[in-house]
Amino acid sequence: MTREITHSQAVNEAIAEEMRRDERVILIGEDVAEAGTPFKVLSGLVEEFGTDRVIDTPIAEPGFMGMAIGAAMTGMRPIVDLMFGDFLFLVMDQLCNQAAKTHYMSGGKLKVPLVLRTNLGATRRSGAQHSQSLQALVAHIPGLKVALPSSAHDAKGLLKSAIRDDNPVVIFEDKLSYQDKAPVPEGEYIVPFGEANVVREGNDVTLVATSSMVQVCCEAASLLEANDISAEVIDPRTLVPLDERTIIESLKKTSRAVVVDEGHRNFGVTAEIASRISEKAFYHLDAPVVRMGAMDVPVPFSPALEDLTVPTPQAIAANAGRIFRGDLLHAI
Amino acid sequence: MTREITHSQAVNEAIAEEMRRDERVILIGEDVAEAGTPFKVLSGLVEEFGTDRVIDTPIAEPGFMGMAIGAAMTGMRPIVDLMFGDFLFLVMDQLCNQAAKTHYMSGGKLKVPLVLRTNLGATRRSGAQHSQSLQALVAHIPGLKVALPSSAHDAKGLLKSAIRDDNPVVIFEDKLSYQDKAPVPEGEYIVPFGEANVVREGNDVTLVATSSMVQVCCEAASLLEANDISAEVIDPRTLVPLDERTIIESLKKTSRAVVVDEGHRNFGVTAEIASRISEKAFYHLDAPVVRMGAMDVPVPFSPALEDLTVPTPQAIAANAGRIFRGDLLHAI
Amino acid sequence: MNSGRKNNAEQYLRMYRQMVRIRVFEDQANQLYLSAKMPGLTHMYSGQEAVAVGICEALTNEDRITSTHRGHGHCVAKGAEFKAMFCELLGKEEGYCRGKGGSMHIADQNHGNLGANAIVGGSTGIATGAALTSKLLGKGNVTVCFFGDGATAQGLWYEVMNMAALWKLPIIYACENNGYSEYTATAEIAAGAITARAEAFGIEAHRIDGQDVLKVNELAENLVSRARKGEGPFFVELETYRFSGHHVGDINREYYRSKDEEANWRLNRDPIKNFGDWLESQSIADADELVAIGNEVKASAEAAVAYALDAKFPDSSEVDMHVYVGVDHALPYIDGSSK
Amino acid sequence: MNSGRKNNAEQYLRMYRQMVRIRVFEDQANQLYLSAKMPGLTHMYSGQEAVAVGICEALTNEDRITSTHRGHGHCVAKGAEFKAMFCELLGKEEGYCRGKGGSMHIADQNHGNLGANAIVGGSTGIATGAALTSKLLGKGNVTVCFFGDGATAQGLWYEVMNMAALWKLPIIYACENNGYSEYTATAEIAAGAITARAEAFGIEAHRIDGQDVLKVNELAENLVSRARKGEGPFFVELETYRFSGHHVGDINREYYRSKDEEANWRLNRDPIKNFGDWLESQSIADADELVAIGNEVKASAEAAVAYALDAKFPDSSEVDMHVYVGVDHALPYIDGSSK
Ligand SMILES: Cc1ncc(C[n+]2csc(CCOP(=O)(O)OP(=O)(O)O)c2C)c(N)n1
Ligand SMILES: Cc1ncc(C[n+]2csc(CCOP(=O)(O)OP(=O)(O)O)c2C)c(N)n1
Ligand SMILES: [Mg+2]
Ligand SMILES: [Mg+2]
Repeated sequence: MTREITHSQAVNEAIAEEMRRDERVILIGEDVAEAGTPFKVLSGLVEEFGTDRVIDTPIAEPGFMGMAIGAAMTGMRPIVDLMFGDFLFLVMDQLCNQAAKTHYMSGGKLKVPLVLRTNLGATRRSGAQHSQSLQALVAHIPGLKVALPSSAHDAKGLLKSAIRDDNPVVIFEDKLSYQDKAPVPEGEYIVPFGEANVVREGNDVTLVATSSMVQVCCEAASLLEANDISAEVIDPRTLVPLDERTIIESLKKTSRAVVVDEGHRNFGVTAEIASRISEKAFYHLDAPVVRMGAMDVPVPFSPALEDLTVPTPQAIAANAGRIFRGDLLHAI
Repeated sequence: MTREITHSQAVNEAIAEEMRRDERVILIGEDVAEAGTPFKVLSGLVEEFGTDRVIDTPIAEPGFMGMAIGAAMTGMRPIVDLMFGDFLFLVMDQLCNQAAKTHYMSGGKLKVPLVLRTNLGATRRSGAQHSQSLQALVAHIPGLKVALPSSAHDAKGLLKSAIRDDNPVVIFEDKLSYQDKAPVPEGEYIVPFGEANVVREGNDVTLVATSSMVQVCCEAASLLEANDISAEVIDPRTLVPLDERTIIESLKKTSRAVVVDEGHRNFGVTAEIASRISEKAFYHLDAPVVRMGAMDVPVPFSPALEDLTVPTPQAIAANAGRIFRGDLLHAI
Repeated sequence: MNSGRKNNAEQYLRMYRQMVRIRVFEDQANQLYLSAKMPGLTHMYSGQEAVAVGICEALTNEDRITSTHRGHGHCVAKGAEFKAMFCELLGKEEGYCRGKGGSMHIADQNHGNLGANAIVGGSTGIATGAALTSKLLGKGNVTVCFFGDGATAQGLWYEVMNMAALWKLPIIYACENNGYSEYTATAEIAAGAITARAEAFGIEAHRIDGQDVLKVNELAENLVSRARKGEGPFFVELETYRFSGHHVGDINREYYRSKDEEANWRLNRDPIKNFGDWLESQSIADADELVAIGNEVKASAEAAVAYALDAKFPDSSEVDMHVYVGVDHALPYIDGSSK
Repeated sequence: MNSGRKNNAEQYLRMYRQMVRIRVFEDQANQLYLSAKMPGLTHMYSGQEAVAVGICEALTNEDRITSTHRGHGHCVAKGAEFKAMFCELLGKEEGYCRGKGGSMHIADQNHGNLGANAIVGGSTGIATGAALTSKLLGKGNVTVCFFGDGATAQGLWYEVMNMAALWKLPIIYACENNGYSEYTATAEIAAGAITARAEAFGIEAHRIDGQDVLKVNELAENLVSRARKGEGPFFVELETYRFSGHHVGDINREYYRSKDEEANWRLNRDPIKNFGDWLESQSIADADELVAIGNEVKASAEAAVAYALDAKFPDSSEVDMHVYVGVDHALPYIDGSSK
């Protein structure tokens, strides 16, 4: 049976279910207990699991990140709550020099089963240090897995996979959509890593979109449909591993792609996906792959400026339309 | 007049000249004074400029990075010495949340003229935490400029540009080549940012290479030449800004590219460059752009493994040869 | 904001007015939030006014401060104007940061405010670096680094305290202990005495009532003048309280602190009310004069709000300006098509 | 390595032997470097043996340690074998980490050594997290976090000390103050007393002679047993000295420390020589027996070196193994072509 719940509830359910299932799972972060985080995503968990397993920390991101690694190496399965994705910069050393490399450096003897839950997304008028989408940075580091759920369904299913994974996993939630409702099955399920979701089928152009941009691309697809252009929307769901195959298969059909991610465009996620498409679907492409990301500027506070920095359905549709028509012109 | 000096001497000269020229320039980092850093790159500077301007710090990378930002905001022009590029992870918050964004967040009123000098490169048998090439991470952050000198000449000229720049600049030196000698003019010169260097001209294939990979690509070009394939080697020299135009112009001539950087391949520097080529030179390309980077594994200690993780002239030549021939096959 | 003699009615009244200006500013900001006219959230300084004013009164324009996410108080106390502040909070072009910073990044370069910071504890390095500049240039200015009790958990502070102590930098670390970081009481997140953490590095540390503007100012004058002479660094823990929630949206907060506790602070330890009472008891001002100050400040705040609401947003062309010094527009620059 | 009674010749001789094993291991490692048979550099522990041995002797196999770039001593003291250690230093498949870690990342999971670390101060979080596990699982084991004087400058340590103190975690922070971090004397990089930094968080702190293995062991036994009962955390500063350079390549070092200073430590404060003398004076062993221990250890080290030199390198197919648990080869996995 399927009911509608919010992304926030989906995350909460995933954690509660996994904590019931496996008592080694613990939660650690700032204001995760009574306050249930500023986004109220974790409300109720401390009441069920107690302060031994839902652990409020001081404001010391590197510290509790490091501790989670040590706890993970010795038998626990910590879920680290990082209040804003922008604070990733504070934990990079522990995450990338320690957690990501421990299994390899120990020749496979030590492991670090932990989940770093954080978020992404601008347009909340939160300024340059609370609005970044930093998934490209962690995706670059071997040893980390990276998941980007775009719906309540995937928020739950990917998080459950992450918690059961024996490796360090970074999962980015879209903070703008915590309150959005969507259908989520009642029963137990997981979403495996490395399986892209074809969110919408189409024939003329492929829109590859992550996280917050999936919904935006679906809206772009509707705009395109009104113009008789049929867009396929693909959500890779995990960046590491990346389900390249599903993307390339789509390209064989559509021959055109727009890749959209809310991180900065320059040296960002779209570069990886676009260059894989350009390489692996080279002989199928009828137009250059278009990349769209957050504008390459620190996120401005002013609403008049901030809204300009994030891809919109209109802009995506315009780019898709352009390469579609451009191709026609070229083919004639 | 041109003489031969080492990369190390070139860096030392650049700093000494700029410190003489502008007394606001200071050096700050671990063991930069009497010891002149473990790589001995800074030997002699404290003797000339004194401990007020060549400042030995405790082992506190985030701390002295933050202090350099504050000093830069208030009138100094600090050069921060980060002993290993791998320690970038420790200073990411100060570098990316503070230094990179201050000018923008203040609406142009504050500025942070600082240089972060660090290094890259594996195969020194230094293990996974002393061998990374992390330029992709900082190139992703708007507000930072990123330079990657590949020769003693550029090590000096780019560093001088960096010191005179009013923005935060991260400059990566290739630690493997500190002792290599190369011609460097006696007189004053700078190498401006955003101007790629066509290291070697050729017609059949373009090798775009950064830092440590420039020399490796030149060797690949020689191997190719022996097989009657004429390779052009282009060194962008700065990632931000990126001299896209020179690269695209080359592609218009050669129609084929291999992009090589010593950072990890996945979500790395080569993705950005390859996807720009694939987009902007789309109608000129005769083969998919090939990307080569450090293997997507933590850098192993064992020489038997470590050497497998870095692109070699042979592997680059093989890839170039493959797309060259592949293209011929395709064209027939 | 000069450091003239203290026993001086003019200075007392200026301090009183500055505290009132902060309180009134925050009330207006809260109204803007409640009426959905302000983008985003903001963290109010009300209740802590004696800290910012008592300290900044001891500083000159050439002295510098760094501020926090709860930064309006520091900004006002260091000399900022209402209009440019409200414009910033509303994202307008005439804001201190052209609307690009917002409440959490407000800075006021001309008065030595190096900026608020949205990374808790993130400015301790910047402040210490500013003090390094002062030492190197030898001009005798001092930097005050404001931060909350919660920020004492961040490792960066210990790193820079060590260097400040080693190099005797002219900096004062001012920890506003308002009893909470977000929704958590300080006792739950801070082991030991906070002053001991500074003392461990050989830094002279003080703990005082942050609600008494005269005591705060007296200590500040003393430490600032000693820091100018190279006797720093110093640490001060100021016991204070935020009258409102963590941010304007934090309304139901009984789960982490009681209404009684709040009422008690508001009633008995309001720094403005208490200082006003003292001014009256010393016959420095009478009740009417104080009311007049309040009204006048309120009128000017309302005018500034009205102005800011009408002011224009930055032009869309600004979006990629000010990313790099010396580069008009970042986007073409990054792509290498302009220099 | 069990914590049996101390007044016990057997234990004394075991401690003596363990110290000798460390010294001999390092001499061999140095030889391998000098004869260009070892890849890279290594940091020798010689001179500090009493610290690792005195402390690890108080621990069981279930207790854990974290180690540093100067980690061979901790590794040997916690129970590691020569063969697998030399294999690791030489990058061989039979090394503790299959040659993938090397000297700076040597770990020995079976004896509770969670690994050396090449980020100075980088393991303080890991160690404290291991102690959190102990507390949550209630099994009474203890973690010792080894680090140098230089590492006290890293902010991370303060963050985790705060949490260890708040939550009463069973951890002992063991700071080996050998007077230098790289080429800089501790006094130049550490303001105040290091013990005060732990005390600031309410952590009981000790400072002792790190060259006296019995004193070190006595204190360790005491603190470990108290930590098991939930009386931790604790901090110990151990005054010690590295007899050699910062790493094997640091030969000319008179610019940062004098030959006299080195000679004085070697002559008067060699922990092995002094403990040997004491063993003789107490008639626990005579000179011949001690020499025999030395010879025996040396022979076994030489055999291990010979073995390691002959051992095979990991197969090239290993290069992308062990990146992810449960994934045979990382490269196809990352590209999505395998799961
Ligand atoms: C590095 C970082 N972690 C967490 C936060 C979220 N946050 C914002 S304010 C705050 C509490 C700060 O407490 P304190 O320093 O006491 O200042 P106060 O709010 O009481 O003025 C937290 C946790 C942040 N902005 N930065
Ligand atoms: C974060 C970091 N910064 C700098 C270094 C370079 N480095 C390696 S060892 C060392 C000195 C460490 O001193 P200490 O902690 O006293 O240990 P010791 O070498 O004396 O045993 C430094 C600076 C490093 N490995 N990691
Ligand atoms: Mg507080
Ligand atoms: Mg030391």
